[in-house]
Amino acid sequence: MAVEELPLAKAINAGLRKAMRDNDKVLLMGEDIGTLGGVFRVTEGIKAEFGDTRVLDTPLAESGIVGTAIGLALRGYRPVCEIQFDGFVYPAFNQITTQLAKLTNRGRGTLRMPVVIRIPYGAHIGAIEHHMESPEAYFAHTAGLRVVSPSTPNDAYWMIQESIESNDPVIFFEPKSRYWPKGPVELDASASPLHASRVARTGTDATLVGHGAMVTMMLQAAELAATEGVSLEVIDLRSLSPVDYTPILDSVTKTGRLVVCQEAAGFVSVGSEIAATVAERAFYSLQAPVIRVSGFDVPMPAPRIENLYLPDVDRILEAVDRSLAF
Amino acid sequence: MAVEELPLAKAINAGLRKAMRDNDKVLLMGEDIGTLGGVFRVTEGIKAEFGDTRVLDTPLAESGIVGTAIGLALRGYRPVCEIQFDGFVYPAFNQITTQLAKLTNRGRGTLRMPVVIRIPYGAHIGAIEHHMESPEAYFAHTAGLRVVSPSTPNDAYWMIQESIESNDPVIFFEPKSRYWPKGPVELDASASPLHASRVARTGTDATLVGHGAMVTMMLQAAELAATEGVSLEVIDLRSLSPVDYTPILDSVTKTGRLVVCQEAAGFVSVGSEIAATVAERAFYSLQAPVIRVSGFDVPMPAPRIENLYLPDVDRILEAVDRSLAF
Amino acid sequence: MTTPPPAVQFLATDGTFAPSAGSDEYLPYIEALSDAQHEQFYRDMFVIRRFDTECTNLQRQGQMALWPPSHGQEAAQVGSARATRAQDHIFPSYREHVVAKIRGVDLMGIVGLMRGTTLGGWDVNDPKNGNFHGYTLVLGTQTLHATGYAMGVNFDGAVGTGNPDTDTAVVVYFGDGSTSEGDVNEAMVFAASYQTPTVFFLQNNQWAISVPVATQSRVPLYLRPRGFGIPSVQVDGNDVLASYAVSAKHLDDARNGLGPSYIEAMTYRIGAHTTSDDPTRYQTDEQLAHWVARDPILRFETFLKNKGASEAFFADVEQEAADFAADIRRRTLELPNPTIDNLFDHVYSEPHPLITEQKAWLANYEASFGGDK
Amino acid sequence: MTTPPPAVQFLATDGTFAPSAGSDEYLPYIEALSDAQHEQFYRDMFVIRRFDTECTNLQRQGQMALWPPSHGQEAAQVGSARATRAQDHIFPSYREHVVAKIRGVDLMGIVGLMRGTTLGGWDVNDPKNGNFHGYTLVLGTQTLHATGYAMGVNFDGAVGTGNPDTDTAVVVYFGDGSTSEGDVNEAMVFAASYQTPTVFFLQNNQWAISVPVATQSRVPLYLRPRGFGIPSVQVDGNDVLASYAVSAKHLDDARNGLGPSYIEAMTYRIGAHTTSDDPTRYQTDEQLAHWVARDPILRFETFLKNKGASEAFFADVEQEAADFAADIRRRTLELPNPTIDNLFDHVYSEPHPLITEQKAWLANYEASFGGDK
Ligand SMILES: Cc1ncc(C[n+]2csc(CCOP(=O)(O)OP(=O)(O)O)c2C)c(N)n1
Ligand SMILES: Cc1ncc(C[n+]2csc(CCOP(=O)(O)OP(=O)(O)O)c2C)c(N)n1
Ligand SMILES: [Mg+2]
Ligand SMILES: [Mg+2]
Repeated sequence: MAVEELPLAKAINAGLRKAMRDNDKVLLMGEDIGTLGGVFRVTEGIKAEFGDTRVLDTPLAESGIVGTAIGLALRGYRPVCEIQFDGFVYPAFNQITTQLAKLTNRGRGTLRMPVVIRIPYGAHIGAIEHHMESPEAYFAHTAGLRVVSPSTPNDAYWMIQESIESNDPVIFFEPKSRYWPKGPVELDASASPLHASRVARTGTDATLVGHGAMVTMMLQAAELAATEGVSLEVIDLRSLSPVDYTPILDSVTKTGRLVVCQEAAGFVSVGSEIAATVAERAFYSLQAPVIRVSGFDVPMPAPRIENLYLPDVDRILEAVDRSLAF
Repeated sequence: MAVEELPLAKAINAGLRKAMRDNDKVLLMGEDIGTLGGVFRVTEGIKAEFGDTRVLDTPLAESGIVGTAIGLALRGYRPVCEIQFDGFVYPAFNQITTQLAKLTNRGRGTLRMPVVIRIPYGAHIGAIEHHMESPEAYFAHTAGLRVVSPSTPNDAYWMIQESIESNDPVIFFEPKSRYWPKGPVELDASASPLHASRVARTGTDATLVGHGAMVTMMLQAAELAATEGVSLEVIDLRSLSPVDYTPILDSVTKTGRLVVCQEAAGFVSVGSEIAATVAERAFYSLQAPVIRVSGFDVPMPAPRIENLYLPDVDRILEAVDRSLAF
Repeated sequence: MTTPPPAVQFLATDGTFAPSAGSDEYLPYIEALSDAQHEQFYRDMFVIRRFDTECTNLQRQGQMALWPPSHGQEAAQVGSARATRAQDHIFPSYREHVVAKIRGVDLMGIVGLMRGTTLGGWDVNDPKNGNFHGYTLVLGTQTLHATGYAMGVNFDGAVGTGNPDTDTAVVVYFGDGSTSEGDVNEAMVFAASYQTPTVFFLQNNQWAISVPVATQSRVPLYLRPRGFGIPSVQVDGNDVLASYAVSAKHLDDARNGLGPSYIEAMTYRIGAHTTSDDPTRYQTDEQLAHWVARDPILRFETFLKNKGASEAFFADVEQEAADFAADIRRRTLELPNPTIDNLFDHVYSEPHPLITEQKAWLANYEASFGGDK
Repeated sequence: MTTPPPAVQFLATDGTFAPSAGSDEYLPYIEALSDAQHEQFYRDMFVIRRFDTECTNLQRQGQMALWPPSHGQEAAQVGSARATRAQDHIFPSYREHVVAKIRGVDLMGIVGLMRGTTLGGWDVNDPKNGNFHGYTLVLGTQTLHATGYAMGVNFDGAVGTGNPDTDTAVVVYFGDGSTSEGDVNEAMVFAASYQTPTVFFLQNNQWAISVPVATQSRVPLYLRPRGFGIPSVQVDGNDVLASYAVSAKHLDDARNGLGPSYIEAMTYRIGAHTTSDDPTRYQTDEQLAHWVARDPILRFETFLKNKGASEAFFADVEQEAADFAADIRRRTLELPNPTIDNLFDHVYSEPHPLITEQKAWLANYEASFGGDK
């Protein structure tokens, strides 16, 4: 089995190229993704390989990007749009919620909307306003969309391909603080279903669930907890909509305790949903309330205090302590 | 105390006029709100009273409406924007989330954003696509906004005035199916704080919480349940962000059971948030899991099957039964 | 600003043939029209007006959630639709009933939408529907879909080959109010940037519900696209010949690879915005009278009569309209209500655990009422 | 399309005074300028370039999150800013450092934003900040704020009274890339509809990061507003006199109640989009050389030297620039990090239970680490 060490950004690049080679209807569109290779260089070199009708440096208009991608999908293309930063997806929100998410249903089985929207998201990179947000909740709440987020290069490589193969619109959240660290990518493995979550570490005392960059932190927290004799199970959600509840409920049945972790503001969030559902379905298994570790319900602050805002290993462990002490 | 019987739509009209008379910086803007008086006639006659610099029939562009309202607020005005229907707020989503919600914080105490966005929302009116949605979750998740929804003419009259008085941006969801039924309006009462919820009926066996048109249904459900000897407490949220948890937790401490009701799709919703928080804070009081009665996680369907989609009295009672049987 | 040229017109308001100054380049399209085509134009307009009346009545009788009539705009729509070729694609707004009909769509699709039995209505991928895409009711969004579609047409090499049966144009319909939406402007940016075969067809019916077009623009709207590098023309939208010829020319240009263009058809919505509307609140009697005097069907009827069309022809059209409306009425009343499947089955095109679960729950719940809740 | 008139220019690229054809109406504004004003223009441009260099260095040294230089665009900015009057309001994009400075803002406000210690930076309501509004980094959004603000100015009756000290104009800055955003177009719709005293000031620096302006428009961008009924003009943005005169004229028009207008300043971003950018990936050496030869500061330096400005003057400007930069450096290094208060205190302007609770939680949590986590 061919395994290559790749950073997550390059794993996406490789996945995009693979998808584009396999299917000439796949095309990329976005601001600065062609000649520049994207501000994070995720699409570096792809225009050189596939030319400017497969890789479109679009005009600067996010609604235009998603709206024309919808038109291209109606023509049989499979567009992969890049939104340059999390904070700049909102001009496209109307096209995403009222059109992209709803067209399959409106078409009563006659239309497909195989559009992927790649969004570099999240913090930990010391960037200014609008460049470090975690807007997953808006999309997860929207029926008709699938929302996923890889946490490792291997998942990134496979999930981008599965997202492109999906006939449903997929919002693909890339944890930008994880773009650079390398990890093994199994180039010829076969993919697991797009909505399946992944047990990233097994444990017995409490369960942590989260996605994207939070997975690394949960694993670090589990590592630290282990040194104090506390055994944490870590689940990488991978899919935020739908949520794959079986492994979470199985885990909570075993551990009796759950801490849900996310960078996003907590109020009315994916974390709320998971906490509510687990509290409902595992009512008799839970030995403590589900605890949520989230960003505060304030705008993402200036980067010099992003660490005050962001959940980190300590905050995860503090929540675990609270759960265990209950 | 002057009490008048008014339909909710007319109560808002009266509240708007009162606010406009009290403060000449208050102005109304939106599509068709002037000459026509709005498609629901909520602003009927106001342009005739205050003229066309206080009541603006704007160009047809929602981002333009909210974006210019922000500019007007910076100039010292207090604009009240009408979005014609729930499903048409999304073109304004960028201005609402990245600007309106964040400017107060960006200004570090030097700016105020007293902008109200009125959105007729919800179903039960047999209207076509995009005219019966419940998009509260998107706004409740957005830090910097307040989100409220009146369920009675009296609340509508007072809450619109409090919303206009608030120096924070308020998203004001008007339950359009409740526009027409009349109720008493206490014209010279004084208002309760904008974020306070209201116990609409006391009971002992289980608690129902919800907002807007759902309040009427919860009260009907409680009425029916009473005939079978089940005593339900009903809480009208009034504010969806922030949520006023004290009365809810007090109630659950008493009843031990909670059913959260909303028309909106349930996944990652205000209902999820309330369920998660109550399950956390009332962990030892709850005798059954918090049960959520929501719209399904599908696009609002064609009106001829809206009743299949919508939570109704029966579904609320079914949830109460499940809760009591637990 | 210099005085704008007059809108392209071939039929004066009294129905006489009187080409406007500057209409020469469109004349060949008029000259190529046969009597049968003329009669078809009339038939299209006449039948759809009767259909509109029927649907309005059905709405009044509680059989429809809403009806948006096209009364007054028939010439703009028929002219442009009859100028399309089989391979062209149409992105409508929500008032283009006759365009749908001309392209082959069973209008029960539209009735289903407005009655409230479906969110869709017809399968754009079924060849019998003439590439007439679905309605989207969020104003302006369809202009970007049309432009993206046309980008795909370009990428497929389906323009400018010289083959009149495969070179493809894309028409998008929108209203004067919608021109203010950001999306419509972004669509022009993309169309110009990618030189797409898009024909922007604006029906300026003078109103966005109650708001007059002057609120959206103080200069004629056909000037707007020019600042985006898109050529444009204003046409008398109540003159079916002008609408046809101008559309035919711009569609040819698009198919020939000359890029996007923009047509402003000056017309008027006679009657209400929809059955929910009360135009007496904002429209003066004089305005209405002015435009009723310019009725597109009457004008063309005079033209045809002047040209010697037979009484039998008019009687036949009358009969067709009556039959068509009666058929629509009958089938509307027969339309079944949708079922639970309709709620869940097409939200995603691939399996989705939450939907599966909710569908099962609801089926179960409904069954608990003995199936006749 | 007829050949566009040349951009308004007063200084040829070699610094000689040579008004372009069609610039007559702007000439009076040039003629009214004193030597002191000329020298001020130069000083403004020179000092800000040194500031830009300092901030870029600070960023390279890890003292800033990001720096967006204005190198090359100084004339467009100085000319327009110096044409404003005290009562005017300015809605900037994110590159208008010198406009901020001219209006009175302490540039440490911008440094704080880009260092990452604040989301704000200055109080627009404090008179010393010259009505220079906050930066919003979401492209195009500010054009609507400016237009709404200007609507308010209209409603207040603060235009067209003839009082030069109270009639108010509103300038909004934006870039060529941003013109494609729906918001910028909607702003033009509203500005035209309400005839607001808005001056749209487009700095066409030829790039939106790596994307050339040709992707946004195939015709000159100053044509765009005309289709919205907004008069417009193109100006040589590297000629500070032209930028000044054209701005002064259009600001006067706005204050006089003549409604909105639009200025396209042709300029060039010499160097990177921001310190995160690598322009060698998309910019050719020739392009760069072409524009370096049109450097706005050098051009004006030659003009001043030709007019006999003294060596002492230039030496003084040099010194001021060095001092200014040194002061910025010193104060940047001293900037304290924000505290927990900063996270919570201004999200709402009135009490909010969730925020109160979360602030208390965090304070408590931090304290549990002994306050030195
Ligand atoms: C984004 C959006 N905003 C508002 C509406 C509500 N609405 C429906 S039709 C209409 C007026 C449309 O006017 P115009 O574009 O001129 O089309 P016409 O109805 O005249 O054909 C409005 C405001 C909508 N459907 N979509
Ligand atoms: C809505 C939005 N989309 C994308 C971005 C990311 N971005 C920042 S600057 C920029 C290019 C802007 O180009 P232009 O408007 O010409 O201004 P310039 O940088 O040249 O001054 C982009 C794409 C953004 N800030 N906002
Ligand atoms: Mg119209
Ligand atoms: Mg630029």
